[in-house]
Amino acid sequence: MSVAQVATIVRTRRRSRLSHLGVIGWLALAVIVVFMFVAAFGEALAPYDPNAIDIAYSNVGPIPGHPLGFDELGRDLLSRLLVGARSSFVGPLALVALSTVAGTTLALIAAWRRGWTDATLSAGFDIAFAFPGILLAILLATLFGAGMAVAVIALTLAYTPALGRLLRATALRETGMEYVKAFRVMGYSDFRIVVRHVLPNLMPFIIAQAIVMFGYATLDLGGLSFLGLGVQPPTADWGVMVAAGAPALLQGYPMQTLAAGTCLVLAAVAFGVLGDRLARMWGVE
Amino acid sequence: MKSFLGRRMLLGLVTILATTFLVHIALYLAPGDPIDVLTAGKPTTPERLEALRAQYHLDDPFLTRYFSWLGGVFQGDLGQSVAFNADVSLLMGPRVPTTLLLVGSAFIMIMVFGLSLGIVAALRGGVIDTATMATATLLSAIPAFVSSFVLINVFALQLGWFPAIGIGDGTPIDTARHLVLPSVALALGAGAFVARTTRASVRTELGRDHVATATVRGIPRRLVTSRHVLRNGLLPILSIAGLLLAGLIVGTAFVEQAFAIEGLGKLLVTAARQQDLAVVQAVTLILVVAFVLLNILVDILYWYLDPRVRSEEA
Amino acid sequence: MTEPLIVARNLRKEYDDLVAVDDVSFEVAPGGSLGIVGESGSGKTTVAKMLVGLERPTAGRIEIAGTDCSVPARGWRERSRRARSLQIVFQDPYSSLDPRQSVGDALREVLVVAGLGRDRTEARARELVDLVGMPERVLGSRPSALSGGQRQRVAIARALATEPRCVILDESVAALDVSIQAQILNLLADIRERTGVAYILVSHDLAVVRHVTDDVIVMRNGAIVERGETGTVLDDPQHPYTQLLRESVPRPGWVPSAGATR
Amino acid sequence: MKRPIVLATALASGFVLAACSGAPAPTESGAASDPAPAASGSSAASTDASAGAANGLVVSTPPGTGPLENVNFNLGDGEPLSIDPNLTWSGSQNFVGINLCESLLTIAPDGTIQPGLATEVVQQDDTTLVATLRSDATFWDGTPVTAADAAFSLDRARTDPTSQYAGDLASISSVTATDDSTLTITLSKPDVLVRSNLATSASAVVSKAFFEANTDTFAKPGGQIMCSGPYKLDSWTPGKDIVISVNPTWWGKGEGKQLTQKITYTFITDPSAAVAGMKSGAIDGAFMLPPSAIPPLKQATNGAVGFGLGTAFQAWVPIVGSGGPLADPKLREALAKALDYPSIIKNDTAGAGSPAKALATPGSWGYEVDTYSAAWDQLPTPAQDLEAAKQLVAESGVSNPRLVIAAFSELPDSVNGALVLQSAANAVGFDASIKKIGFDYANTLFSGAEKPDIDIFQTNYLSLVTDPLSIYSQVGLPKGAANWGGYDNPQVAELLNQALGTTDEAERAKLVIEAQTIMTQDYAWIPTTTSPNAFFFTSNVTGAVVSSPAHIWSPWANQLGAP
Amino acid sequence: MSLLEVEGLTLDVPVDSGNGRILHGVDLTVEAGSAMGIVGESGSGKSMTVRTVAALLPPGATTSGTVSFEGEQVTGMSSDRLRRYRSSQVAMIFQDPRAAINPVRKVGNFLIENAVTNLGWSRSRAREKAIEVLREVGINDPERRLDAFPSELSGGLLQRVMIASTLLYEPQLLLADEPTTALDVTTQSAVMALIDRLRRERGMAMVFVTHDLELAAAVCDTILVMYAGRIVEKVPASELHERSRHPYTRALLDARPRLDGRESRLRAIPGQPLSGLEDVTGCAFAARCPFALDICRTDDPPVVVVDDGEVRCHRVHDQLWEVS
Repeated sequence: MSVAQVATIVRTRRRSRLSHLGVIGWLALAVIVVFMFVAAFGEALAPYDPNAIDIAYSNVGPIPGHPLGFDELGRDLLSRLLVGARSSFVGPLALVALSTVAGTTLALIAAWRRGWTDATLSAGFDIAFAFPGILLAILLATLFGAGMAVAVIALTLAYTPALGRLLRATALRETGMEYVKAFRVMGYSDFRIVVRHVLPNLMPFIIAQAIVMFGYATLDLGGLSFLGLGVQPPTADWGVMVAAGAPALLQGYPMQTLAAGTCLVLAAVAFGVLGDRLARMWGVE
Repeated sequence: MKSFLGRRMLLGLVTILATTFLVHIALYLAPGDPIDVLTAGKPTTPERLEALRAQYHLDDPFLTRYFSWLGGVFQGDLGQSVAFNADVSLLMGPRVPTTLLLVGSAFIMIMVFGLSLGIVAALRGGVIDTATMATATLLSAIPAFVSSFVLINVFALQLGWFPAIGIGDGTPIDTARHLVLPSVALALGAGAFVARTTRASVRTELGRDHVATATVRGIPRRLVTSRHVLRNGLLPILSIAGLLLAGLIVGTAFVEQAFAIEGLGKLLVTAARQQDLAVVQAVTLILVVAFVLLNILVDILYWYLDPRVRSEEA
Repeated sequence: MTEPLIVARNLRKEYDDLVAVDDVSFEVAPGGSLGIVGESGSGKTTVAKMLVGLERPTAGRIEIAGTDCSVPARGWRERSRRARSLQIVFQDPYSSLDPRQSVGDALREVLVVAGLGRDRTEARARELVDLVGMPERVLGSRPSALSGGQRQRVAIARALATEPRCVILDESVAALDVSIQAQILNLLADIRERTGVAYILVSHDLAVVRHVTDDVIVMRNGAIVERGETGTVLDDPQHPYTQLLRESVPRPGWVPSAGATR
Repeated sequence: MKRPIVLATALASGFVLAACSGAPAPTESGAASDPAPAASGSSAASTDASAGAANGLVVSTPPGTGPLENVNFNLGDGEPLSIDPNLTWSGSQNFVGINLCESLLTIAPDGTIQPGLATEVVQQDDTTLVATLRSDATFWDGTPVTAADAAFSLDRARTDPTSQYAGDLASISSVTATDDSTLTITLSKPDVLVRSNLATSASAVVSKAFFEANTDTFAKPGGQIMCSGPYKLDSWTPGKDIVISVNPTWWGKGEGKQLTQKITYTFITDPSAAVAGMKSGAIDGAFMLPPSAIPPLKQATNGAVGFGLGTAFQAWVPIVGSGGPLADPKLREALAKALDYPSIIKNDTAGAGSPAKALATPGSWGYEVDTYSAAWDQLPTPAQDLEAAKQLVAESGVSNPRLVIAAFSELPDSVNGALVLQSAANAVGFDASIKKIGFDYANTLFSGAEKPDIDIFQTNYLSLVTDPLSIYSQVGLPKGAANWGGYDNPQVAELLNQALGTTDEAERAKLVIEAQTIMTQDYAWIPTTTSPNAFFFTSNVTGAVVSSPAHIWSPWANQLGAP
Repeated sequence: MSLLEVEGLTLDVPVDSGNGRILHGVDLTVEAGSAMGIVGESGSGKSMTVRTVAALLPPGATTSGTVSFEGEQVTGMSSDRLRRYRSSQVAMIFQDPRAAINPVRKVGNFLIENAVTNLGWSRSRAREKAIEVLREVGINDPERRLDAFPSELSGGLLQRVMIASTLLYEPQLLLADEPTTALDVTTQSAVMALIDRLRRERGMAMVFVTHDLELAAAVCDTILVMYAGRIVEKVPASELHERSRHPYTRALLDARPRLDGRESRLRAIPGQPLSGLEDVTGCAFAARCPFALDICRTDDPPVVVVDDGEVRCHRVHDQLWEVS
């Protein structure tokens, strides 16, 4: 029994219980839950109308009643941050969901049929990788008009090959397992084997990757909004606020950029940490 | 080796053609007319519009425009830029070396810091491991456009250690000084990703049996680490180099904008916004060719370094 | 002589430049027990895979319970029909069961796919678990909670669920400890006795082959070098390779010999 | 040990919140408390350049004394498409070409028209102008500047389909070089503006021989040009910079002129990058600073921000001719009364602007300054009066009238401006919405075309020449070059056409003022603020002409040098 | 003083609920030139015992008791002394040669690395010696093999390369952890013959770990049978079949199917092999032992010396089965 085998026996005992997220893991989960709550009830929580303009209060700092002060059009920053959470979450959520579903399907097809299907799909992944994602976002924006939906679709086309390539390797290993051969001999249909058996076994890996991807999605969508291709003013969105706050930052009033920037960073960190912990917990490297 | 290289080259060529064709379709479908950019802001007469459309052959049918563009590429003529009213090759001239320098220095920074952080975290473990990984996660979470602001304002304006914008007057030292901050901004995200992947890969290698046998054969720890653990552990990092480059190219758009560097990323964004087909095609062509070449290089290196690949291929 | 259950005629399998199986023919009578002995690279597993349709023979005929199975089944309906005549139990207990599925669900699923009405699957599942000598509470547990031996018992129960006429045991006990191996061998003997199922045991372990099988074929580099009643072949091997095989098995008073190096 | 990451994030956010200051809250009276010039309407804006000085506006920075090796000058709205005088029209494109090519006449910093390559341009009669050229002017390659070159250039400017000035020179019927140094221009109908237009790049003289020899690369990026100005073109590296250097054989060289050996133009469009460049000294100077760049540059220690007197202004253009709601002048007035002018001045011009009572702002009074100044004083200063605005909307008979505001989706300032108008309009009873448009819509917007789907859009425009008649004829006349809203008032058209034909300045001023009064009451356009040319120069560079339109029609860098 | 003495060796490994004990007081002595076989099923701790002798412990493991080589405490050795111990006095071969040899470097590197780094040989001398030992372990065309990669060689050949690497520097003790389990029976026989010959020619002591009792008996002088982290019987190889006393050893011998005859049913041992991690009172085998009495389930059985073996069973002297 080699050292490695002892280690696996020891580790398998430790794997299952959720309590093994660790303090950091729980903290990350807490941050995510708070953000989700704000994303869901942003409007209700916001003390003022996030779009009410009063340019007399342009870039005014925190005053009683307005803990975070105002943005360049005199709109209450705290309300915009709260309402902005939604688009800063719905976007990445849709992006991760779409690209995970597409990536998983392609990976499973490639892993199941192997042979030339696998080769063409992999070549397809290469081509999609070579295509600069940002160019796609801009072209789609000019095609259908900039907006969150267009940005999400553009990034989905960029994220799917990344996830597809990642999942393909794991899917190949799973479809090679002997229980798949046994099921074929038992007369199960390809669909049943892949959907009812191979996919559930891939779920821990898929979920862990999706969560890590969520962090990157928040940043990339924020980036596109920064370039004016994602969420369109006047809707509140953290990526847009970081961009909109830049002029004020130059004038020495960094509140909007840094507040929205901190939220973006906090969300990305929380998802990154949770993704790592779950992956480690499920013994996925 | 020949057939392996041949296959990779063929795939590379297909990738280049497919990508440029996709760009062509996308731009062709985009509504609006590049001509508006030329005449922006000043009332124009119909004749003037006509003359301009002819000059930039905006009325040729779809396929002929693609193949004439492709034909041109082979003779070094990348066509006319509508937005800049100049030869595209003239526009690309100064920008290609700038972006290559920027992406190159960022790539080196990513590899140097990413790898060393990852290795130290994997070998040391414990506090250092958690600390490095925590900072890596934090750094990778900061978007390029935010880190650019912070770097300029702190290191260039307040501390004055580095120049704030541009790439200097071309002399090596001056260019280097100018490239430090933008490279750091570009390298942050990817560097953290490399650190995390290196750590995972080196740790799995540490657990392998052949490391135990090397120890039991009395090979000193230092040599076991360098010859067996690191050499095998760092191979997979090579394979994600392709992925990294794609990410860097996107990143340059933000960094070049923030540091006022005239590079391909910035040019791509402005050109795409103004539907300046010739420029978008040219930039995409260069990016895709660079991407394909790097992938082939990585495959050759992998072939050379990892015999297992060789036996599978044969 | 009754109609043979399984007939293999001049089976051949080529991979680009390697001939894995070269002109292999044999028969298995209903309720019979055939051993296929050979070392790694002898082609014994490839033969087994061709019988259950996991590999496509380059040439040759396969007949199972009267139907021609020379070519792997097209759709899953055809595969499901063949499942009622031939099943297989693999070697590695850790990878032959779906880790996320409980023992009960695994058995119930096979029964449903095999066409059993939903109402009778529960009872049949309990019968199967009992048949392989395990307590009913194991129906609720997942493979990760079971030992190697218990998992092989589940694999056998699953194979029997379709009430096959013959089960291929592809090195099914090779990965088990000695004491567990003995329990499974006894279990297999009981099952054969009670259900009259035929066995094809693919193994490199001569002692296990001697214990389980009536007849045996010895394979080397894809071809059959010797065949016959297991006892006679092992007591008085004619072919030098079989002799070498027999001679290499450690037993009281045995001394390792250099023999042919490979 | 397990919590380094939490610590780092907490630290970061803590620092963020602590360091956050904001602009001081506005005092209850709503007056901008920033050091904006006291913009109360009553103070009489005195007539001459010093008027500008009263509220911090200058015409030029103190003239340079010492020589300078090189000045880095940034073009805020990016690399010019060309430096061909015919193609350069607005903004930064001119700041390059104007130092290279000279026109027949030129505009002095104080806005008056002075001789250029032509010693004099005489209005012989209503339809003929005669220009006598200097004899000592030569092109950079040493060849003499002849009337033939001038005629060729003027003809090219008015006939070439891609030329921007075809419209302005439309009333010229023929140009002939009677001899080497005299040029006769005959007009198809009397048009006093033609003479002032000769002071713009419309009459820039290029070498005929050189043009014919290099037609396809002429003035293109990477190409060359042949003019006679104080500076010549050294190099143009597309996407990097344009370098011009002193023309040693310039006819006008002399003491205190051409002190800067070389000027390098860079094209940094990102405001924060430009600010960083200026603060770090990588950029020595820039014109037309975006509003957001002004406050940080005010804190710069290595240079100073200033504001140039000028004719530029910001205004809302109502669409009156397409049957939309704003055809009713009452609704246009209601909109004008809904706007919070002091805040607009504070935010859009960083406090340097002043209320624009009419389109022809003080900077555009090139003649009869007293008459125009007196008329300016009679005009009411635009101010917010929400009650009156609501009353006007009620009287219009339409309950919450539609108001579609067009804004360029690519330009954040354009969208913000629309948002401000939307909130003001809704407050007084309009049903205001924003329609985002791309650059492709620009052509229809800035043309006389019908625009049924939108009601109003914002523009930054200026009088091209220091003659109020110019802006009013462009906006007031049905076929006017800037009549984008379809404004049509026969009485105004009659007055303007008559003014175009009157050479006597006093008489013309009277007619123009009459037209100005009607157009202002009509709210043909709704001006919001003057937008002076905000500029920045580091402390080691001075002597630039900053007043508009002089800084786009005269070699502004001629006296650039060390202080 | 014998070559290798292990006394009261215990080994604890971190488990989620604190520490689990894998070895519960193992004692063994190996004389120079003699061969000790350690036999047992999964979880018996046989492999951990031999690894502890080579000081190759799993991460976070703690040991007590002594392991001494020629009288010197191995567990206390400094890293330099440990390196000399491993590179010149003790050699170890493993079950899966393909995993034990670095797949990315040439076979040549694997062979000469130790000699060049630790023994200070020049590369050319080490290469010559490598070719010599490859030939000695029966590998033809050794020059070509040196430049080959592990992925190009079969399992049997790789195991021979492993053995060759131990012969380069004449160790006094060879530790073999199930070296032939992954091999075919014919290759196993050849490899075991090779090990046996080389060991005797060089007077090398050996500790041979396997799950195959017959194989151990064929190549070792004495046999140790382990169960649940404890040694339950020590018996001379020659007397294994006739005179082994412990019920577990007996049961293991009977559980294997015979090669020269066919019984209808095997005498299988009920239940599953216990691992050291499960804490148990009294005799660990009691739950599965057909002869177990109450005392077996409560008291730890003493070590009883009998003939020239040792048995750890309460009923050693009862006549449990007729002994020929």
